[in-house]
Amino acid sequence: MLSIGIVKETIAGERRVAITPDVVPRLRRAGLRVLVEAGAGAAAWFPDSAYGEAGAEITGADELYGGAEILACVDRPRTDRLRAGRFLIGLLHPDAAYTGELAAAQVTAASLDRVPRTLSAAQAMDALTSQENVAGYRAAVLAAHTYERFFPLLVTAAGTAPPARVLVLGAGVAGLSAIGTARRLGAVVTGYDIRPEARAEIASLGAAVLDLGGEGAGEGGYARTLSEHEQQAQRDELGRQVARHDIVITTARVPGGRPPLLVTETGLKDMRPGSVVIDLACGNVETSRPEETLVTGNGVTVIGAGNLPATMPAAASTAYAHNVCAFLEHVLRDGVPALDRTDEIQAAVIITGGAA
Amino acid sequence: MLSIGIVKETIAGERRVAITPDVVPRLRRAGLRVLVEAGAGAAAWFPDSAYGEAGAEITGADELYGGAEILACVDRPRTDRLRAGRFLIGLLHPDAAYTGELAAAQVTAASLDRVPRTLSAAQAMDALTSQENVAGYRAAVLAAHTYERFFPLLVTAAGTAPPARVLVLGAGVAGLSAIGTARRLGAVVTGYDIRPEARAEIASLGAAVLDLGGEGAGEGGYARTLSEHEQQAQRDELGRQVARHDIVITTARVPGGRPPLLVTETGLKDMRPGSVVIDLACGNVETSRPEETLVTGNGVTVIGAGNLPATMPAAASTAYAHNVCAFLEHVLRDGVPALDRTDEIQAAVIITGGAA
Amino acid sequence: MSVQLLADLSVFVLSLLLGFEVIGRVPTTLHTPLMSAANSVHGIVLAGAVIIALTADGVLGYALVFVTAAFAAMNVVGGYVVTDRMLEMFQPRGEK
Amino acid sequence: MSVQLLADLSVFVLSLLLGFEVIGRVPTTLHTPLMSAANSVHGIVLAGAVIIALTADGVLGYALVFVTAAFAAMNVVGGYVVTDRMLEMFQPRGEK
Amino acid sequence: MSAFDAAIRLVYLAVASCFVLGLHLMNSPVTARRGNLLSAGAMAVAVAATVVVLAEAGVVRPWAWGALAAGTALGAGVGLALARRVLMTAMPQLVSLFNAVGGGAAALIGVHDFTRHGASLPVVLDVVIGGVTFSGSLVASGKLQGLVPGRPIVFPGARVLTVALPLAMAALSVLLLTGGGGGPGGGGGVALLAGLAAASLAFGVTMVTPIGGADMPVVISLLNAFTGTAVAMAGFALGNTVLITAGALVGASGAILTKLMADAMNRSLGNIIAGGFGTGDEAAGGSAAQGRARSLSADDAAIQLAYAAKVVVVPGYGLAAAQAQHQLHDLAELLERRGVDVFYAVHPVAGRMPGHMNVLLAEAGVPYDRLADMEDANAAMPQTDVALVVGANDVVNPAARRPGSAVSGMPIIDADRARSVIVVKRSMGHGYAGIDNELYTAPNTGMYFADAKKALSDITAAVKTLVG
Amino acid sequence: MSAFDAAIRLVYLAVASCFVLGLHLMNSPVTARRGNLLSAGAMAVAVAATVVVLAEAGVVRPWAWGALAAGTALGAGVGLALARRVLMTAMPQLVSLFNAVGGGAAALIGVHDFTRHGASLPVVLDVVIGGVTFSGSLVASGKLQGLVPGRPIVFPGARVLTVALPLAMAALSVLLLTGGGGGPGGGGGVALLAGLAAASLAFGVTMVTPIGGADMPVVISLLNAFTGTAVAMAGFALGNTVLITAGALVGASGAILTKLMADAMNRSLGNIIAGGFGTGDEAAGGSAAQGRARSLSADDAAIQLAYAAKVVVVPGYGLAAAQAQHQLHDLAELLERRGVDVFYAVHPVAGRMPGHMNVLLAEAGVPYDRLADMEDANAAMPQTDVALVVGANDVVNPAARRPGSAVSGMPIIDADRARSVIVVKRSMGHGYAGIDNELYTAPNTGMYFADAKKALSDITAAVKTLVG
Ligand SMILES: NC(=O)c1ccc[n+]([C@@H]2O[C@H](COP(=O)([O-])OP(=O)(O)OC[C@H]3O[C@@H](n4cnc5c(N)ncnc54)[C@H](OP(=O)(O)O)[C@@H]3O)[C@@H](O)[C@H]2O)c1
Ligand SMILES: NC(=O)c1ccc[n+]([C@@H]2O[C@H](COP(=O)([O-])OP(=O)(O)OC[C@H]3O[C@@H](n4cnc5c(N)ncnc54)[C@H](OP(=O)(O)O)[C@@H]3O)[C@@H](O)[C@H]2O)c1
Ligand SMILES: NC(=O)c1ccc[n+]([C@@H]2O[C@H](COP(=O)([O-])OP(=O)(O)OC[C@H]3O[C@@H](n4cnc5c(N)ncnc54)[C@H](O)[C@@H]3O)[C@@H](O)[C@H]2O)c1
Ligand SMILES: NC(=O)c1ccc[n+]([C@@H]2O[C@H](COP(=O)([O-])OP(=O)(O)OC[C@H]3O[C@@H](n4cnc5c(N)ncnc54)[C@H](O)[C@@H]3O)[C@@H](O)[C@H]2O)c1
Repeated sequence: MLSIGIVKETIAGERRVAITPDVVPRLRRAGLRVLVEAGAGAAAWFPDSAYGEAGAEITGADELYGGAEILACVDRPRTDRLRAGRFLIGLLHPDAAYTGELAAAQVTAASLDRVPRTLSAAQAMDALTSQENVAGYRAAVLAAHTYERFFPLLVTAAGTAPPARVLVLGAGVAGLSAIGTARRLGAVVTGYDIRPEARAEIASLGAAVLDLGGEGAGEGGYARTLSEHEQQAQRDELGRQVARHDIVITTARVPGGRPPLLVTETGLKDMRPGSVVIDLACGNVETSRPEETLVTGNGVTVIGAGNLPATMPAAASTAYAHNVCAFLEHVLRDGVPALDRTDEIQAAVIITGGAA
Repeated sequence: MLSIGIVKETIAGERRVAITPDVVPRLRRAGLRVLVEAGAGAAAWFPDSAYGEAGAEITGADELYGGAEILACVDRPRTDRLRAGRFLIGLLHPDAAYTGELAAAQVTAASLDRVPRTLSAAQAMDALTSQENVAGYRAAVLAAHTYERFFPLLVTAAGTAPPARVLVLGAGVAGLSAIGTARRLGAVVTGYDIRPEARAEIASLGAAVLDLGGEGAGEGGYARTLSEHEQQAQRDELGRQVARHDIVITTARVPGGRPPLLVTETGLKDMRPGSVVIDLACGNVETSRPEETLVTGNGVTVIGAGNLPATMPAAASTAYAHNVCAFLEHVLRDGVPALDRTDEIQAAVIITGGAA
Repeated sequence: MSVQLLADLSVFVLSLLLGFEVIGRVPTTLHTPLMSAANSVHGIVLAGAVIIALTADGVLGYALVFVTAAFAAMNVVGGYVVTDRMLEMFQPRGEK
Repeated sequence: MSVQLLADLSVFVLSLLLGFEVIGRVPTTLHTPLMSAANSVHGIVLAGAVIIALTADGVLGYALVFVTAAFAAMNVVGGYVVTDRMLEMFQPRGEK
Repeated sequence: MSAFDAAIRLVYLAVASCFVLGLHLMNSPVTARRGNLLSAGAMAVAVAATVVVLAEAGVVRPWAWGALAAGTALGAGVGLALARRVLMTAMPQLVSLFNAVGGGAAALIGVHDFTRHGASLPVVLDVVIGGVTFSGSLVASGKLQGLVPGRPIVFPGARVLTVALPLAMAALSVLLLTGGGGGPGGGGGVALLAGLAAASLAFGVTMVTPIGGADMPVVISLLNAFTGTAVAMAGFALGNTVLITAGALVGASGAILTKLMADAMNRSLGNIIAGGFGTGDEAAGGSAAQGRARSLSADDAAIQLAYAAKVVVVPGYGLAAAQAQHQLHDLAELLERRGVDVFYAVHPVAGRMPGHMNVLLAEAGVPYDRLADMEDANAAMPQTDVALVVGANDVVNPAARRPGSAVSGMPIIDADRARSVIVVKRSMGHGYAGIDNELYTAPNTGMYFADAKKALSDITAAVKTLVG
Repeated sequence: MSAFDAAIRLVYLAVASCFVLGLHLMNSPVTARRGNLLSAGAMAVAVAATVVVLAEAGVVRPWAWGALAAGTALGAGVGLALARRVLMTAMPQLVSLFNAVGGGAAALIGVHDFTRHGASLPVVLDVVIGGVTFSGSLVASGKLQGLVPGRPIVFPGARVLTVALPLAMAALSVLLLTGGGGGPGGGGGVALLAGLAAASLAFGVTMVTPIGGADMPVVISLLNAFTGTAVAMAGFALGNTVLITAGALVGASGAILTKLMADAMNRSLGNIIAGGFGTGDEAAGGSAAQGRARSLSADDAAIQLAYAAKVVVVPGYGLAAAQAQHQLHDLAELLERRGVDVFYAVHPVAGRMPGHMNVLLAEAGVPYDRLADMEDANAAMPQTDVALVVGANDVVNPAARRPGSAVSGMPIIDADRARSVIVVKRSMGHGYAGIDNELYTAPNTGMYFADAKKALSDITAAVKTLVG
């Protein structure tokens, strides 16, 4: 019987865990022994006791890396701890260098951020979607918390509080989720995206659609990088729009490329004191620094929020654990990974190795 | 022409300001010169420039205390700075000692927390209501931010996220506001109060009503203090209920008395790791300490939130400024306070002095 | 019972049934106009007034015709006009 | 034109009007049952079959009566029964 | 039967059909006017055809022609003048007056026929019903006009009369039909008939006098059905099918209409008539106050709203208590789709917590630009056709404008200044401040007593079916 | 007229009234059955009364009695047996068969009357209409039963016949009426009548054969109205008022019903009949695929939902696109108030973002305990009376169960396993995955093509008015 090891994350600020207690029984039904590094879930409010009750075994890091044939993690684990022949599953965001390291370590690695987005059968393993959904919700809640006024319109005896005007740039999974959540709280929400189908999707959440003309549909359901000229025009117009809003949440990404710059420093200048800008893509806003909160001279709070799922670890971990589990169920045959390069999902996800 | 001085708050953590730029023109129309202590609104995102544009004059503290016949503040100002004959308006929460001090200083003081709650004509001046409304909203947002899971139910390809179960104890202004906001975010909300009419009011927000039997309607629309025996029974039953919820927000107060103890330490023990308890009344939860956030051994975050309006200063100040303004409009005749002990509102609000 | 009477009776019964059926789910606001319209229809009694003129003689007879005709005509003319006035308020609004 | 014919004509016209009025806003699902019910009503032709028996003689006459009666009876009996069966599905449910 | 006679009969048949069609078209506000015109046209044809019959007969005396022409001209002139001049509010009594003369005419035809052919069942019924209608309708009309006191009048001996008169009428009828007074025109018969007519007239008075003004519309409708029947009897007497058809049509449709009207007022016809012979007005509605308020049906509210150009919705705590926000939004959307300009006037303290209405309306998805604050709403109120007050009480209580009440000094939404007001709440019950609200008994206010959720969804359904 | 005759006529009048009342009661599902029983009872009385007339006359030959009794017994027996045994789905063709024999009987009465009194307008009309109905209804019945091919049949020379036959019928009728064939029973007359009957029968066939099976219900209803008219003509011939009344009643109500049915199918009657003489089935609906799908009206959907015990709502992206969540919740609440068990089956990837449906349904105020996840919903599906699919496509596409399609491998909500399915969407258009959905053309699926917001509010209104 193979073992799966749940790694305790090592990167600073990463509070998620790859497997949560609720999916442990599912893994055991799939024919695996479940080993959990002590304290792996603590930061996400899953104490070791909960894993124990679910049927997992708590171990130290050495036993884990030594004994488990399959390793589940969120962020990249240290390559030096990985032994040859291991099967690693994570959100590895692989670049050439890292892939090389893993190949050198003779590890079979599956990166769930590579799941084909438009394949219906792969939706349950789509960790990007599950994490971005958390990120979008979190961004809206964070904005409500940071913004020191009301989100909803309130007519009261002590005057009328106007609703917050929220602008969401980029209406992918995270953007839509932020739109939905901000609308729930009563804000007046406008969404913007360059993919034409995203416009209908924004409207389907009851939000207003900002249409600047131009379109940028790319491949595989993703957006394409705009030309420099297009980008400049977009920034100019967005600058005017940004000043009319109290909250700006940016989520625009293009695959492989740097996130497009959408909100410039001059754009921020015209915002009201007390406004809030959250840059989920960490790159859409000129002044934003990853994982830092700055307040501009005119009182605009700019939050660089590159890893929001990690700040809502309980929800994010639960969803991610389901993705990992669905992937394993897809790959395992009688408790053993049955690698198959012809399988569309595996071909996309498995970045090194291929013979277990 | 009399002057009104807007004091910069001195108490730590108090970020509100008594008058916001938007009501400055109203005060001027009422016949007052408006003086603002430099930086008075900065912490609430109202820069001095905004006051200046609205027609107020920015001054130093000395000129302000020296020159303004009327002083508007939020929390108690230092008594030593007040001169005889001044008319002070604030949320003074007066006790005998403080009233004595003010009387000694020969200040005419109006405390807006004394506005009769059930008098229709006084609603616009009811600062308790306006601030508690902010506090309730804020408590729900704070809970959503602190709780590291989803508030709403979400059925997704990565599993179903169950809705957060929120229990609000005490359904006065703050409690109802918290209920409404938490429901907006998609939580399953239960409300509890001992005043019988509060039950219908909870239901009118679409929330479930927790009925433990017993009732405790007091005078003036407030609740009464329960007997020790009643309190014990309430605590026992609430203990059981608390364990079934993920978020508990407590707002129960009785006039003049200590806030009733509703959630005991043992009650917290049975809550899930990651649960959040917010004690608005600062006294409803056994372990809560004012303005402190503690995490219990079993992973429950307990927030003592005695002054939530101060953490949402822009909204709270705006509402409070309207209250102050409405009160002044009620009291001023041709720009001069016309004190009148037979006026129901003045009789309740004015705690010292009475001849301007 | 004469054939004529039986035929008349049939007509009467069928007309009654028609009267019952013809009133459907009338909005309350139309109750008064509808009552007024029905009121106009029984102004057909004017035809009756005409018929009795056929056999009228003597001052009393003429007087009877006069009064009957006056009554009936008032019923008919007034009835239709007043109904029409009531219905004016249901004219579709311009902008619709 | 005979008095009888005119009377019959009046009855005919009034019945036509009644037929128009009696069908209100019928739900589509009742269209077929209603059609079937109307179908049964013209089974009254059985009464006609009975009447021609009054004057029937000769084999041909009897045959005519036989066929007419058979046709008409089939229309009546089958029509009502099948309508009733269609309407069974609108029985109020027990728990309601 | 001659071809001429046949042709006339066919014309009559066509006329009768047009009457049916005309009434049919009156079922919907959209076609009602056309229906009335059709009916009027058919009426003209019928009268014209009858005049042709008269002319064709060639036996009519000039004096008869004269009497006919003069009477018709006079009646038409008076009818026209009255109908043209009458105020909207006085229409019901005018209809009642027209009904009275219609009944009178029918009775007179009976009298005429009696002088020719003696008593017959139709003649007797004609005189009795026509007589009752004539006097009863006059009294009803007078009550509404204020000539006769509107409140139920119970005069001494009324009870005796209500029993004695019908007995007398029955006895006289039997005597007449059994030939008790000799042949046609026989003196005894005339006396009997005169007695019968007198008794009928008296009965009409005793029947209507004790009924309160609020129930008058139902009574008028009933008397209208009576007239129809009297006309049908006149038709039997004269052997004229168009009179029979039209009369029966009115008799039956009038009866249905009477029932509908009584239903709409939540009264039973029996109650009204029987009540007339004893109790008075109070029976209408529950408490005295509720009685004073004008009660609306869903259909009324629907038509008022659907034909308005501008509607202001004033929500209050009752909307929250009923959790009817979704139903309200639905109704507003439907009205907007019909081109009505709908907005919501949110009072700062409506409900039980600050922003209570905002929370509700946002939940229902009401766009923020449909919300108006109190000042704007009040400024627009005089141009507002309907203020729809849903579960609000204190915040629309005009008593706030005067000192001395619990809500004095509170600014209110001036719903009472809209052209008309529809209030949806369950009863005349009080709000938070615990005081009466004179808005509810104002003349331009209609009350729809029901839980707000049910009420609003019923009104929506009514708008859909009535004005589609 | 003798008292006996008068009594019989009065009975007939009462019977006719009962027929009217019976049809009236058929307007609502709640009273329909009672209406049918009343009608049947009246029918029995009418037939019995006629038999009494026969017996009273005393001149009926024993053979005639025998033929009558035997025929009636045979017809009743066959009718009863067929009606009892027929499957629900085969009812329309049975009704058509009954209609055929009814028309045949009417025509035969015409023939009989011809042998007695010669040709008259009613007799000629009776034979013509009855003949057309007889053969036409038989063909219609055969088409539905599958005995005659259901698709439109256009045989050579059809066009010639459709012009020639009516001309021939007209010519023969004129000849008959102008006495062209000698007196009653005259040989020439008989031949003419036989020719007329033959032409009518042939015309019935040519009229119905070219019409496609989908339009048959409308055609049957039309032929039903024809039979009514034929019976009324028989009534004129026999001088029997109950035949006239009942026949005219069916003629008129059948005509209205035919119009309603055609309207409900979005066809015009003219199109169907004219189309019958040329084009075929395709005209029904837009695209070919849409044609294959069964299209529903709001009323159908309303009745299916209102009489269901358990309804599962399957929302999809179309619900969001139409922002119809409030309307959906409204409908569900209304059904629940009627005692229907309604829940929502939320597919994990319905919509365009995780939890999209949750956001929508929460906005509309759907309580969480009404939501079922996919597994629970699928487990309950076989016991579900109606699956109401609102703007969902891929998530209910049964193609996902087979490999090889774009959605293969995705778990789906098994809406197709519910007893019946109502799908609300605007067209047969594709969803996100861009593939056809066989659920839409399944036999137990009805499609309601409209924007979800409009569709749902129309269904709600229909539920209220129909079964309110
Ligand atoms: N907003 C705040 O912060 C706040 C806080 C506390 C108190 N208040 C006070 O509350 C009052 C608010 O005024 P308001 O006009 O909104 O409410 P209100 O004056 O309290 O009146 C509400 C009305 O709603 C009706 N109602 C209750 N349930 C209903 C149902 N299910 N369906 C239909 N109608 C229903 C009741 O009449 P029936 O019983 O006849 O149906 C009642 O008269 C003011 O006096 C205000 O001062 C406000
Ligand atoms: N949930 C997610 O996270 C996510 C994200 C991205 C993609 N997806 C994919 O999206 C699909 C979701 O499936 P689904 O069944 O919810 O939607 P769907 O398959 O996209 O089908 C939606 C249907 O709604 C109809 N529609 C559109 N507008 C309408 C309106 N106004 N009124 C009525 N109907 C309307 C359309 O048909 P008509 O045009 O005929 O009206 C369409 O066929 C899946 O394939 C899923 O993989 C999901
Ligand atoms: N089949 C499924 O179930 C499923 C599930 C999730 C996502 N998807 C699809 O995957 C695709 C990618 O989604 P994602 O959220 O990961 O995208 P992403 O994170 O790559 O980008 C976020 C959004 O930013 C937008 N964007 C890029 N450049 C922009 C610019 N210059 N200005 C404005 N907006 C810009 C993109 O269009 C995208 O909508 C989408 O098509 C989505 O529908 C499919
Ligand atoms: N007229 C107005 O417009 C207006 C406006 C605002 C408030 N009010 C009224 O003022 C009154 C006080 O409101 P508040 O919010 O200031 O109250 P508060 O702050 O004094 O108390 C908060 C809530 O705690 C409840 N409570 C007290 N002891 C409790 C216990 N042991 N267990 C559970 N709950 C307990 C109280 O009933 C109250 O609802 C209410 O009646 C309110 O309706 C009126």
